[in-house]
Amino acid sequence: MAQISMVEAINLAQAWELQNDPDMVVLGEDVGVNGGVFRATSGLQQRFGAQRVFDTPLAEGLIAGVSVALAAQGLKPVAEIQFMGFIYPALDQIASHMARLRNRTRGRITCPLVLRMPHGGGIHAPEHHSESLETLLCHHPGLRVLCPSSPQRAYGMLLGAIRSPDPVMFLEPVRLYRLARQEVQDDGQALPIDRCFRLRNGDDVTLLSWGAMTVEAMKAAERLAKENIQCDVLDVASLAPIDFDSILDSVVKTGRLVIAHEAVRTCGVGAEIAATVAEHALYDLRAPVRRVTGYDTIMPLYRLENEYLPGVERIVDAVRATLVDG
Amino acid sequence: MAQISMVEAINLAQAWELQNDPDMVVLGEDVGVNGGVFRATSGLQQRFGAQRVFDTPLAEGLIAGVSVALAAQGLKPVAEIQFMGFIYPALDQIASHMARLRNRTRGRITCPLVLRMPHGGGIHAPEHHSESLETLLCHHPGLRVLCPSSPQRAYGMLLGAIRSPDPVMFLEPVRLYRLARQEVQDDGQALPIDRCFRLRNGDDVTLLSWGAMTVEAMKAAERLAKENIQCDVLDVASLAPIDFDSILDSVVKTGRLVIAHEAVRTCGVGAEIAATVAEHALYDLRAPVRRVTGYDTIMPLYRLENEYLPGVERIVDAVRATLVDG
Amino acid sequence: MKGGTIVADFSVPYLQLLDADGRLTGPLPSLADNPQEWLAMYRMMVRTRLFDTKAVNLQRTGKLGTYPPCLGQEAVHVGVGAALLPQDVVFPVYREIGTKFWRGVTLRDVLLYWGGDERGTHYVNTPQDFPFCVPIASQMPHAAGAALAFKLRGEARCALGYIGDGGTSQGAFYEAINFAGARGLPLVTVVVNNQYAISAPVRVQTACETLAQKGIAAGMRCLQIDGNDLLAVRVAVGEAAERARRGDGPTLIEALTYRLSDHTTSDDASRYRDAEEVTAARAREPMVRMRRFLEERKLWSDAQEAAWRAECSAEIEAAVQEYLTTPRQPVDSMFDHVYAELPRSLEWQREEARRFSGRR
Amino acid sequence: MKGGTIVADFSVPYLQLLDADGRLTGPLPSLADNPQEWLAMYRMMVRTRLFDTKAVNLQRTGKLGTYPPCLGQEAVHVGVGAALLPQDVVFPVYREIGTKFWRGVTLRDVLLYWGGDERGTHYVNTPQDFPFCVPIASQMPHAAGAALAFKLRGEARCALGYIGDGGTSQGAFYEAINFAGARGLPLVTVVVNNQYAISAPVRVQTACETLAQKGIAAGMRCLQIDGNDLLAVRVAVGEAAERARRGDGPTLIEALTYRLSDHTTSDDASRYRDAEEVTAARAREPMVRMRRFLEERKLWSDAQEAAWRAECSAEIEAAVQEYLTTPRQPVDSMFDHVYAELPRSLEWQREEARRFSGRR
Ligand SMILES: Cc1ncc(C[n+]2csc(CCOP(=O)(O)OP(=O)(O)O)c2C)c(N)n1
Ligand SMILES: Cc1ncc(C[n+]2csc(CCOP(=O)(O)OP(=O)(O)O)c2C)c(N)n1
Ligand SMILES: [Mg+2]
Ligand SMILES: [Mg+2]
Repeated sequence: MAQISMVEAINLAQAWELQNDPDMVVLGEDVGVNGGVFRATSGLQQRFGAQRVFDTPLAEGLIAGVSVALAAQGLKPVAEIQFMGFIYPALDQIASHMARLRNRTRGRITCPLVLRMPHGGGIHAPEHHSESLETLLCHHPGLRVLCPSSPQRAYGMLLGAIRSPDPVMFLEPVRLYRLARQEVQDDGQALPIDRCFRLRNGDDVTLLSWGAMTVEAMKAAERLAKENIQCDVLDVASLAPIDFDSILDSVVKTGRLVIAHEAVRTCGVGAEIAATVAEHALYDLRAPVRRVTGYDTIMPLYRLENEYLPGVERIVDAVRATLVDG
Repeated sequence: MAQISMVEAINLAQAWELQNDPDMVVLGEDVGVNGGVFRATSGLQQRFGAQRVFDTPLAEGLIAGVSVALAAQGLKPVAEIQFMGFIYPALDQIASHMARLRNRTRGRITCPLVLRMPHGGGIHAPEHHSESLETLLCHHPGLRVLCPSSPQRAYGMLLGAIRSPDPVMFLEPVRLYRLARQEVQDDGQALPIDRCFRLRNGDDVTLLSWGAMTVEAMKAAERLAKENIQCDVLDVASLAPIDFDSILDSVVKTGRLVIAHEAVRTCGVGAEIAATVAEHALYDLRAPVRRVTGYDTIMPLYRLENEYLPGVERIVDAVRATLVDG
Repeated sequence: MKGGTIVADFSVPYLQLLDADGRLTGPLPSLADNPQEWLAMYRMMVRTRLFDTKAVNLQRTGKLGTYPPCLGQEAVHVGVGAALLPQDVVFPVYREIGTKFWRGVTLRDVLLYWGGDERGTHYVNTPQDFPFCVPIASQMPHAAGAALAFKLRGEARCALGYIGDGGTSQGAFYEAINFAGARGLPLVTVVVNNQYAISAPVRVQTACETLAQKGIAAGMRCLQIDGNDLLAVRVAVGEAAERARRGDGPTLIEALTYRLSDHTTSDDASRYRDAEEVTAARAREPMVRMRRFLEERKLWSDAQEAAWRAECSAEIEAAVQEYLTTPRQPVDSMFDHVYAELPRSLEWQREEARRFSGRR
Repeated sequence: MKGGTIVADFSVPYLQLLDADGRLTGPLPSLADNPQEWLAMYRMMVRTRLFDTKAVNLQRTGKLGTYPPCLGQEAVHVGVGAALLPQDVVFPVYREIGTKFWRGVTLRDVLLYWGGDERGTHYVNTPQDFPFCVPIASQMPHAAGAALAFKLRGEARCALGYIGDGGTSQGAFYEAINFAGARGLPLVTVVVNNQYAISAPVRVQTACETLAQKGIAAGMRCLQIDGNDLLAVRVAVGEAAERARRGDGPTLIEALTYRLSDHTTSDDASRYRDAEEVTAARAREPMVRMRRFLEERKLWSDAQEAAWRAECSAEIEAAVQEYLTTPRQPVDSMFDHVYAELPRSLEWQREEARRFSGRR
C-alpha cells in the first residue's frame, strides 16, 4: 500500500470507477489533457480516452446542466467545478434540477451524479478561490453534500458518492490536497456517505468540524489534551443530510460542543448543528454551544487570509471557554 | 389616508422616490407597460417615462449585473426579480459583486441598489414560484436582506432600502400582497432597516417570524392568548444583519423561543437565530428553542402546499411544547 | 473599416410551404408529402386546441391552477411531434402540449401537473421525455446533455430543445447551443418566437432581425420558418432531426408564430398589446390554413370535423373527470422522492407532517 | 432546404494594418496616423512587458501570489488604452495591465492586488474603472450596465468590456452583448482570443470559425482583427469607441493574439501544448513588429530602447520596493468595508478578530 496524498486518492477513486463502471464519465474545465488544475484527474483521459474524460467549455451552468441530462440518460457523470467560488453559475441547475428532478417526476427521472469541487482557503489563492459555500448546497433538500478530510476518506467517500443514487456535491479541501500522505488501499471499497467519523475520543467536549478545519481541530485537541481536556473530535464529513445521531450521542456524553468551520458564520452549517443540538439535547448541554467560524465578512485577499480562517488558537480558546462557562 | 394593500404600498414608495430622487431607475421583467406581474410597478412607466422605468430582457443575471454597474455609476437601481425562485441566475452577480464591490475596492466603488422580489408561497402558484430562499442571501455578508410584513412596513422599509448605502435584497411575501389593507401615510418617511418590529407584547414565549408567517404567528398568538399564554411576537423584518439585541431582550424576558419560517429548515435563518440565542442566552432559556419551518423537502406543487407551509396549528403546538418542556 | 477583408459569411434561410390561405408556395418536399400524416397532425391540432380551451375554462372556474395556453402555436408543437421518433427525447418549456400529446402523454397527466400534482409528470408512453420546465432556458443544457449521451453511445437519436423568444436572452440558452455546436451534437433547437415574453415584445429582448441567427454564434446551421405552417415545421424539424440522428450535427430553427392567448391565465394581455395586432395575427393562425389545404384535397369535410371534435370533447371530458376525481397524494409523498431512501433526519419531519396533515 | 429564401445576411470583416514583419498592409487610417502616439504606445508595451517579467520573477521567489502574465498580448491591452478617453470606463478581466497602466493605475497597485492586498484596487487616476474580475464573464454585464448609465444620462462616453476566448462560453457574456445590442448601448467588447482558456484550446469552446460572429447573435456590428498589430487595435477600438460615444451603438471586436506565457504562475503550459506552436506564435508577437515599424521611420533606435528599458526598470524596481515595504492592512480592515457602517452584530466579531490577530 502506497502513501498517497488526498488529491492522488481522489484520482485513484475516479480511475477505479472508470475502470469498473462503463457508464461513468468525467467532465469539466481542464480535466482532460491537463488533468485538472490540481491534477485530480491527471492521466485519466490518457487511460480512458476522450470519450469518457473530456473538457467542457468554460461554463459551470452548462457543466451542471449537461450532467443532469447525462445522469437522466443513465450515464454517471463525475464533473469538476474548478473552484467552489465558481459554483454560482451552476446553482440554478443544482437547485432547480439536480435536487428536484427525482421529486418532480415522482422518481421517473433521477439524477445520480457527482459534482466535485475544491473547497476552502489556506493556499494563498486569488480572490474567489478560497470559498466555503456548503450552506448554499446544504439548504437544498435532495442533494447530498460531502467533505472528506483525509486521503482515505476522500477515496472511500468519493466511491460512495459515485455509487449513490442521489446527486452528490463533493467538497475537496484544497488545503488538504497535498498536506499529508496516508496509506490508502486501492480496493474499490466505498465508505458510507451518511456518517460522521470519530477522529479522537474524549469525554470533556465534543469538537465538530469538517474539511481542512479537522486538521486545526485535531491540533487543538492535542494541545488541550496536554491540559487534560479531552475532546471528542468528530469529522462531520456528511454535511447533508447530517448524521445527528452520532453528534447527539457525543454531546450527551460530553455536555459541551464546539463547532469549527471556515464558512461565514451566519447561516453556516454550524448554525444548523448548534440549533439542532440545542433543540434535542438542551438539558444535556452544560455550556452554550460555541461556533468558531469565518467572520461575517468577505474572505480577504491572501495577506490577511490567516486572520480570517479559524485556527488552533481560536478553537482552543472556544473549548476552554466552554469549560469555564458550564 | 387611504387603506392600501402591500403591493400598493410598494408601488407608492417607488413612486415617491422616483419623484424625489432623479437618479433612481426601475428595471426588470415586465415592470414597464405591464406594471409587473403583481402590479408593484403599475403606472410608474407612464408617470416617469421609459427612461426611468423599463423592461429588461429575460435574464436575471443580466438584471443584477447591470444594476451593479448602474449603482457604481451613481444611479439608484431598484430592480425586480419576478419571483424569488428565479434568483439563481442572479446569484453570481449578487454574491461575487453586489456583496463585495465595496470591500473589494476598499470603498472606492459601492453598490447601493435594491433587488425586489416576491417571496414565499400560499397562492397556489406553479412550480418555483413559492420559494423562500433568504438563507442564500443572508449567508453573504455585504448584503442587507429585508422582508416586510405589512403595507406600512413595506412602504417605510422600501424607502429605507432605496436610501441605504448598501445593496438591499427586498423580499415581498406574495401571500401578503393583497391580503390586508392598512392606512399608510404616503409621506416619504423611511423606516429603519436594521430593526425587529414588535407586533404583540407578551411575557411567556417569544415568537419570531417574518413575511407571511407573521400572520400565522399573530393568529397563533391570539389563539394562545385565550389559553392565557402570552406571546411576545416579533417580526424579524431585517434578516441580515439581524437585530439580535431586540431578540435577546425578548428571550431574556420570556425564557422561551419559537421561530416560524417558510423556508427549508436546514440552514434556514431560524437556525442562525436559534444558535445565536442559545449561545448568548443559554442560561435564560427555560426550554429548547423550537423551529416551525418548511420541511427539508421540495416545496410541493400546490395541492399539498398547505401541508408544507407552517401554519397556526404547528406554531401553537410548538409554543405549547415549549411551555411543557421547561 | 479600411483595410478590411471578409473572413466569414453567413445567411439565414426562411421556409414556408403553406401560406395563410392554405395554398402551397412551391413543391412539397417528400418529407411532408404524406396525406395520412397530414390528417393525423391536423387532428392533433384540433384535439390540442379543444383541450387548451377546456383547460382555460377549468382554471376560470377554480378547478385548475395557473395554466399557460398554447392557442395559435399548435402547428409548431404538433409539427415537432410528428417530426420526431419515439427514441428521440423532448425538452419542453411549459406550453408544448401538442408535442406531448403526440408522444403519448395523457390529457390527465397535463391536467394533474397544472392542477398542482407531481404525478402529472408520469409519461408512461415516453418515459425519457422531460417534464415541463419552469425556470426559463434551464432545459436547454439538458437537451444538449442528452444529445451528448446519444453521441457518446453512438445512438441514432436526437434531443429536441424548446425555447421561447424571451428564453433566448438567458445565458443558459447560449451555453447549451454553443456546446452542441462545439461537439457537433444531435440537438434540434426550436425557438418558438410567439412575439412576446409575457408583456415584453421581441424588440425588448434583442436587436436581432431574426432569432435564427443566434445559431451563428454557436457555429451551427440555422433557419427561420413560418411556425404557423404545419408542413414547414414538419419538414424543417424532420430534416434537422434526420441530420442530427445521422451525425451531421445540430440545427437551430426559429419558428415564427403568435401567442393568441394571454401569457397564462394569470395574465391580461390587453394591458400591453392592441386588439388590432391580435386580430391581424389571428388571420395567420395555423389551423384554418391546414384545414383548407386538406379540404381542397378532399381529405377532410365539415362532417369529419364535427365528428372529430365530438370525439375529442368526449375524451377531454372523460380526462377531466378522471383528473377531478384523482385523490390528492398523501402527505408522505412530500418525503418519498427527495432522496432514493428517506434519510434518518427526515423521519421525524415526516412524523410531524403526518401529525398535522389536514389540521391547519 | 427546399422553398427557402434568405432573410438575413452577415459577414465578419478582418483588419490588419501592420504585418508580422512590421510592414503596413495598406494605407494608414488617420486614427492611427500619429507618430507621437506610436511612440507612447510602444513605450507602454515595453514598460508592460518589463513589469510582467518582473512580476513573474517576484512570484517565483515567493514575493507575489499567483499572477497571470500578459506576455504576447501587450498590443491589445495598450492599443485599447490609447483608443479610450479618460471618461470612458474599462471593465477588465485580470490580464490587461497594459490598459490599466495607460490609464494611470500604478505599478504598485497591481503588485498589491496580486500580492493579496485589496488596496491594490485604488486607481486614483481612473476612479471609475473596475478592478480585475476573477469570475469569468461576470464583468460583461457591468460593462453593459455602465454603457446604459451613459446612455440614460446622455453622456458621450463608452464602456469597454474585455472577455477571453474561454469567457465567450459563459452565459453572462451573451446576456450582456445581447442587451447592449437591444438597447444600442455605447459598449465596445474586446474578445481577447489568445487561443487558450488555461489548457483548453478555442475548439473546445466553440465550433465558430470566428469569435467575432458572436456579435451577430447580439445584433451588433462585429469584426476580427490582428490583435498583435498595435495599429489595428488602435484603429478598430478607436472607431468603435467613437461610434459608441456618438450614439451609433455597440461593436464587438475579436482580437487574435496568443498567450506566450503559462496561464498563470500556477500553470504549466507545456502539459498541453507543443513547443513548436509556441515558437511559431512567438514569430507573430506584437512588440518586434512595432519596433521595426518605428525604427524604419527613424523614430526609435537601439539607444532609445536601452534608455527606455533602463528607465522602466528603475521605475519598476522602485514600485517593487514600495510594494514590499507596504505594511499589511490591520485586521480591522476586514470589517471596514463590508457595509457602509459596521452593523452591531459585527462588532463582537471584530473584537474577536482583534483578539486573535497575530496569534495563530
Ligand atoms: C428564470 C425565469 N425567470 C422568469 C420567469 C417568469 N416567466 C415565466 S414565462 C416568462 C416569459 C417567457 O417568454 P418566452 O420565453 O418568450 O416564452 P413564452 O411564454 O412566450 O412561450 C417569464 C418571464 C421564469 N419562469 N423563469
Ligand atoms: C466562473 C469561473 N470559472 C472558472 C474560473 C477559473 N479560470 C480562471 S481563468 C480561466 C480561463 C479563462 O480563459 P479565457 O477567458 O480565454 O481568458 P485567458 O485566461 O486566456 O486570458 C478559468 C477557467 C474562473 N475564474 N471563473
Ligand atoms: Mg414568447
Ligand atoms: Mg484565452
